Amino acid sequence: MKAKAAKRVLLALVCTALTIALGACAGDKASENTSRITIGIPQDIEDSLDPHKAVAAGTKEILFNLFEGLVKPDSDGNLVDALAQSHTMSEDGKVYTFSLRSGVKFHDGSLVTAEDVKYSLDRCADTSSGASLVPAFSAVESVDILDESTVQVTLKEPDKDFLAYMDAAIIPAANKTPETNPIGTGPYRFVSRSPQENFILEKFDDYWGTPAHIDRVELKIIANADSIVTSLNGGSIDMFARVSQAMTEQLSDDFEVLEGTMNLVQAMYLNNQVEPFDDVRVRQALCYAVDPKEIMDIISDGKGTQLGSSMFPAFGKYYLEELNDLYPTDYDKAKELLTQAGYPDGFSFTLTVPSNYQQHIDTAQVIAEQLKRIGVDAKIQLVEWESWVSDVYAGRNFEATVVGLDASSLTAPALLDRFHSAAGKNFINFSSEAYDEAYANAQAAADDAEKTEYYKECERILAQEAANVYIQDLPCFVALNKKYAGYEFYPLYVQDLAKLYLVEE
Amino acid sequence: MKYFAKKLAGFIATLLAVSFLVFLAFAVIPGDPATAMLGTQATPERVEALREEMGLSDPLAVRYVRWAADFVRGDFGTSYSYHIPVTQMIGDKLPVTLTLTVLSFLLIVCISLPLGITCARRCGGMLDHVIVVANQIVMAVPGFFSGILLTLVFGLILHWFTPGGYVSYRTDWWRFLGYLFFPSLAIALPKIAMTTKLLRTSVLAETKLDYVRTAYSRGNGTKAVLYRHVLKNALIPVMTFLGMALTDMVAGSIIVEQVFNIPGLGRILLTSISNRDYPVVQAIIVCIAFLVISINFLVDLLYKLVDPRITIE
Amino acid sequence: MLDVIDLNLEFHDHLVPETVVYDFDLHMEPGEIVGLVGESGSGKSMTALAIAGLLSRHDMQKRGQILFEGKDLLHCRRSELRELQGDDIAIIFQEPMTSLNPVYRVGPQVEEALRIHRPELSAEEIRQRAMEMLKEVDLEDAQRVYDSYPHQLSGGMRQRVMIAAAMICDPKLLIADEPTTALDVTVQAQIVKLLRRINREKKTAILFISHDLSLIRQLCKRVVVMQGGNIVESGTIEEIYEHPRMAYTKKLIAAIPGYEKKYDSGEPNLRQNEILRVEDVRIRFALERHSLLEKRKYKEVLKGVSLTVREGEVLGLVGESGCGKSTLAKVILGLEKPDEGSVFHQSQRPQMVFQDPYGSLNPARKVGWILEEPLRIRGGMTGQEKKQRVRFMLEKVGLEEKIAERYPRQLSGGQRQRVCLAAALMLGPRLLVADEAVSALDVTIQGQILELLFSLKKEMGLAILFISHDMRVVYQVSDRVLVMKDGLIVESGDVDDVYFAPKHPYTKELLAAAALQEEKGGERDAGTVLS
Amino acid sequence: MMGAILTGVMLLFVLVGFFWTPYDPEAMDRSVKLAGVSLSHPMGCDNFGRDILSRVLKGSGTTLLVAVGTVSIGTACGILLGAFTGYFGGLVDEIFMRINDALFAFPSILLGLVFISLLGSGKYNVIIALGIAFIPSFARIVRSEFIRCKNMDYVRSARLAGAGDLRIMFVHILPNIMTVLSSSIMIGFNNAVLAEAGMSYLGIGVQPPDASLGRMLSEAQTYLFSAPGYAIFPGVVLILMVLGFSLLSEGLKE
Repeated sequence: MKAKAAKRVLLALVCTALTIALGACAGDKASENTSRITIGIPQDIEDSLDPHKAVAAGTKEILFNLFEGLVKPDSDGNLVDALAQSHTMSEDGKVYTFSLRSGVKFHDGSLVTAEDVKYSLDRCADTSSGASLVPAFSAVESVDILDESTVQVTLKEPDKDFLAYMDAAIIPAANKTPETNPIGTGPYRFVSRSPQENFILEKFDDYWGTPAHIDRVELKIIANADSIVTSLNGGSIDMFARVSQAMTEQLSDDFEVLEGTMNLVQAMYLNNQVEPFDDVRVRQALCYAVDPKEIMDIISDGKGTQLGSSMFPAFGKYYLEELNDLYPTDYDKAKELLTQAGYPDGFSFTLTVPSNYQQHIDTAQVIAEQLKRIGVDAKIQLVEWESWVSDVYAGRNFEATVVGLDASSLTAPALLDRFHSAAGKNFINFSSEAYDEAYANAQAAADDAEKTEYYKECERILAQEAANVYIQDLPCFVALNKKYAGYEFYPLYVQDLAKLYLVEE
Repeated sequence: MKYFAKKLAGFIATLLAVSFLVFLAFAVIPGDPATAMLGTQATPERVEALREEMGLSDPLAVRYVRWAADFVRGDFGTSYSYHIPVTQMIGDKLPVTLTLTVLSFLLIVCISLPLGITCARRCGGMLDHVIVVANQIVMAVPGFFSGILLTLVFGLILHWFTPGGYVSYRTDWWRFLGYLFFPSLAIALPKIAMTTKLLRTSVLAETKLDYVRTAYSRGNGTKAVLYRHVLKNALIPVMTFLGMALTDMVAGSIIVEQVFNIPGLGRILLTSISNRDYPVVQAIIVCIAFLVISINFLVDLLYKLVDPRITIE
Repeated sequence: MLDVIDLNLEFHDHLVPETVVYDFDLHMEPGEIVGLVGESGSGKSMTALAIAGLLSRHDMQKRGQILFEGKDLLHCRRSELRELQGDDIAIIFQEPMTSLNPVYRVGPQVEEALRIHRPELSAEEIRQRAMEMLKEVDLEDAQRVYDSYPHQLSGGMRQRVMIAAAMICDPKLLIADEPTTALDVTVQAQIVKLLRRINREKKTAILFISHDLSLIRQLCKRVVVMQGGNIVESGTIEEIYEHPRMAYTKKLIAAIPGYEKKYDSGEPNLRQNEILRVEDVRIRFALERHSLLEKRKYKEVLKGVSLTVREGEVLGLVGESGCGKSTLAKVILGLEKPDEGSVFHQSQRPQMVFQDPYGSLNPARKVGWILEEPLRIRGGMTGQEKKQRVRFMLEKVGLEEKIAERYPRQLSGGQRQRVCLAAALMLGPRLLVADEAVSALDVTIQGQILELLFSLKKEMGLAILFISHDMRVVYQVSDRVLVMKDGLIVESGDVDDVYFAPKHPYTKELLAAAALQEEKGGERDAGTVLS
Repeated sequence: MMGAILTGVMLLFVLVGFFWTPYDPEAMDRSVKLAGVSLSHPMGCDNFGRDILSRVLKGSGTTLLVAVGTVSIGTACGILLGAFTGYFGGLVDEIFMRINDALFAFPSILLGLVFISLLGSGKYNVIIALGIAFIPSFARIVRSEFIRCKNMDYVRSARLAGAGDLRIMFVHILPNIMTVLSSSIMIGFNNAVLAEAGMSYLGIGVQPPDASLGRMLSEAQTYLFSAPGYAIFPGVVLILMVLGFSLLSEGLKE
């Protein structure tokens, strides 16, 4: 009798397990009238949601849809008026005046006032926690409200490019918890988020500009790169930005693959203070040995744009195509340079790579292969992102690393300022008077053409000095379900969700 | 009562040991929350300012005591990266990992018990050989590999479930359980094989003992002897194994969560480790340790219930 | 009632089929008690299991017929056999410890046969019958026994439970396979008395299987003697006992330890100086607690024991299991620290021989290595000398040299005990403690080992502390004897004084139980002692 | 028996891997990127155009090395810890058991990460990390065996013959627990192989470009559709290796 009961219990348990499994196959999402899209993102927004404090590119990319500054970049990279109706810059580039657009609302319904604008800009310049919250704002002298709808910003020294920084987010002074409850003026409103799971946005109906098309956007975190393809094909996500070339080959045909550039300068950054990379001939030898074309063929079937210096094509006027051919692949020359530098039979060094970027790991492996041909042994060492940031980037104790650096704003300094010998972020310890001088001239130059020329001069020096082994601006593939369209690439690390729309069959 | 007191003391000692180990671990791992939060904007002064603000620059011992004091009061602190109280985060994610573990435990019990017994009953028969060989193979399959295979076969070919289509339990309970079915199967598979093998050998061992002969002498049929007399004895060694398997599964689910893209405690643990989000990691590990130890304690108690010969030492 | 005709049992599990029982015939009338005697390995248990229908193993070939009330049990369908099992035919086994299911309470196990064969009875009636049965087998506190678990009962009580479980359906035939071998002498006597009462009151026929002829004599009318699977001789108990015809039967009878001193222990005058002195030793152990709430209780195992052993003397220590004699042995040898009292050794390195020879030899090591171990520890001998000493010792205990290469599990019980002896005597100790050294062996082998022990004793001038629960063996062996009960020595003195003029009532009870079949009082039994 | 053959084949497979591989496991050849099974590449090629067969040969070597290293550390320390706590008991036992529980409850992933970041990544540090994570389970098994054996009669007769505690522990008791230990070593072996694969899967185990079966499996998941072979072959080799050892441990037990 007891045995019979035990068997019955077991059977019951098995049935429940089966019904659960069948439950799983129940139909797809209930289709109400609201249009919705699920977008996969590789990392959760582990940064603070406060636009002024957000640091990670992944966060800023999304916050672009929630917040707007006085001006705003468009898909071609020029600055367009946003909260400001119009703006004027003083002759010497020291004073910027903005006249505010009227009737613009925050997500909580309150109207945007001059006080909010002043509060936001002062907040960026606030130096209470060491340096200014947004580094560029350290140049701000004062922010004054001229009248109800005009605000004036005065700089310490003239800087014609300062307008680029005016895309800093304007937030309501009343919002006491910007960290967890983001309120801005963007086309989408923040709804909710659950750590490591999703981040939900909703269309902001009284948006001042052209409203967004899709009502509800769910950003689903796919932490494991390997399950991106399975999730796309499985139908649990409709879009994923920056898929690798290999993944694009495996997508089912109800996906369209859009191609753009990642807007990153991927290079093998060399620590110019560490032996043997302190010798320019060794660095040049490496440039001769590394063949960016072969890297692009193996990793992304030839896609991607080759770079010769720290600039990518999206910054049109500054980009120098000819620097790409400065170091044609030539193993004998490379060996000759090495022997001159005192390394006849090559040397070995550690190539540190952050473990969460598969493209950089793949590139490093190809580079290691290529360097073997000139007797140089590159030992790859994967480190966790945090260790990379604190050891390599902040601590500067590394020999070489493969990583991609993006531009935080649409200005040339965003990519070149770092190599200035006194720059705080000069983690490769590059120092050349010629470069410092050219950079200073560029900063001081009044008219634009002269400024561009000096910046180009900087790029040439970087290339000749072989500060780093420049490789490519990685191709950026976006997988988008054919039900949707309207994705636009930006020169900045930005995802403009407002432009997406449902293709009505 | 002394027994309980001793067990409790042991309990707390282990928890403290574990939490201190975590603190030690973080003191050793390079990189700290301040640089993590500042990312590429980290300039030395800003890092210093932030460290000061978060109280990270005080010595390890002070930080540990402060943490322990808060912990006892139930305040696990706020997460550095999410800025939401850790208790809420864990509260939100714990049910996911718990359901995953319980579901796989259920799978193990439902599948391996009947399998083990039929295997032992038809010992030496065709079915027995097939199951034994299958067991050996399944035991050798690593959790994540079976995960990949299950996703491939059931997800993409048979479309029994949408891979990556995790549905939170708040939105739809059934679909949540439905989705977790295959990941728990991936976790449970090697354990099912192990349990079946263990049960089969222990049932065979028990049938050789004298009390089984006495049971037959009283007129019991084979089925009655097997289920009424032998099963309870044979379950004892299986229970210790299940206890160990359960603790193993709690840790094992971390990998499967990765394969099936499930936002459970494992995923939060991994990302928080790489973000150097001390309070979250601290709380999760102590939580897992608590879970593991209480499971062991439960298995001990259950052990005493089933086998009266065990005395309370 | 029962007719076994030409029963042949053959084993088929290893290559060559091995016949275990040859042409076994037996006839039993209802209510009759028949004894089946033989040494271990004579096939008596196999026959019993065959009759009880428990030899269902597929590797056993059964020929012949077992007719029970006309029905042939060997060739009937399993369901028919199952109806009889537990109802008309019942069986009890030798090891009460393992014959009960350890994880269930005693009550339900006693009721089980009733639940199977009397479905019409209600649970309450079944419980009632079980309680009555437990009282009938002289278990006073039936309720407590009903609710307790098997491991909480003593050996004797467990065997009574087995009998109750067997008798619950009032069977016509009860097979008792060595029911008393594992029990103490006094308990053995009570079980035999119980079986006789059951036969008388319930007219149950009993097939009593044992290797102890003296026990068979107390209970059975007819007896069948078996050796190596065949019946050597059968007849009424008087015929077999008074004038046995076959040599093997004679040998069995002679092996019953009677009251004649078999082993003289050398010159008495040598024994002046003391070799061991034990003064007022007390020790207590923490009792296991069964429920969480019980306060921890302690059990006094030794309550102030003093004794002395003189050189070359054989001191007997007799007492039932649980009286603390093994603990005393461990205390004497320093393996347990007494709470109070002290132990003084004049000789160094006293040695001990244990009861279970298999446990006392390291299973993972060869015999040669085990014997060399004491020499290796003492050191000062080359490899060759050690080998030589081992060969010498093996030969002294009557084993060939090649035994050194074997593992303990490859030796018989007798051989293993000889190796233990050799190991103990390696370092030439002056004192040897033998704790139940021979009780696990067959009667005939017991004789050989004792023979060997005493020849070595004389040769090496050993003093022996001989511990056993078997009164007769102690009598044959010791010069002086101590009787122990519940941690106290109740009587001591010269062996003849204690055995034939016992003062303490407990000694009398022990003697009475051991010498059940003797005539009045304790005078020497003249019994036919041959050779 | 089957186990012995299978393990033999696997060991041969690994040994070959140490010395000779059809291609240089790290040599990249664009032309055969993600090529399917072919005569020249019996197991096809991976996304870098590297021959999978040679990488599997090398990889199984690394995985085996890591597993053997881990198990030997785990067993050695496990025996020492288990022997002393089991044999002596008392306060020492209590403390060690507490530490043991703590280590047991500690997710091995974090332990791995601590050591990896402490000593840097690479095969040898993974061995140390996993080795330490395996000590508690071995210690627990050895301890229970020692408790079982310490009050057997042969231990008493050894003590009577004058053997000291250490001699009794390691000369008398240890050989007796070898059978139980050997089967748990085999099981430990399987778990070590699986744990290494798990660690590499999470990216904190063996570093590229050298291959371990776990790392290959994790990289292969992205190419599941276009080159399923890339995931299946290492997986099958992994399973065969683990299967061989578990069958071997079965055989040993009899």
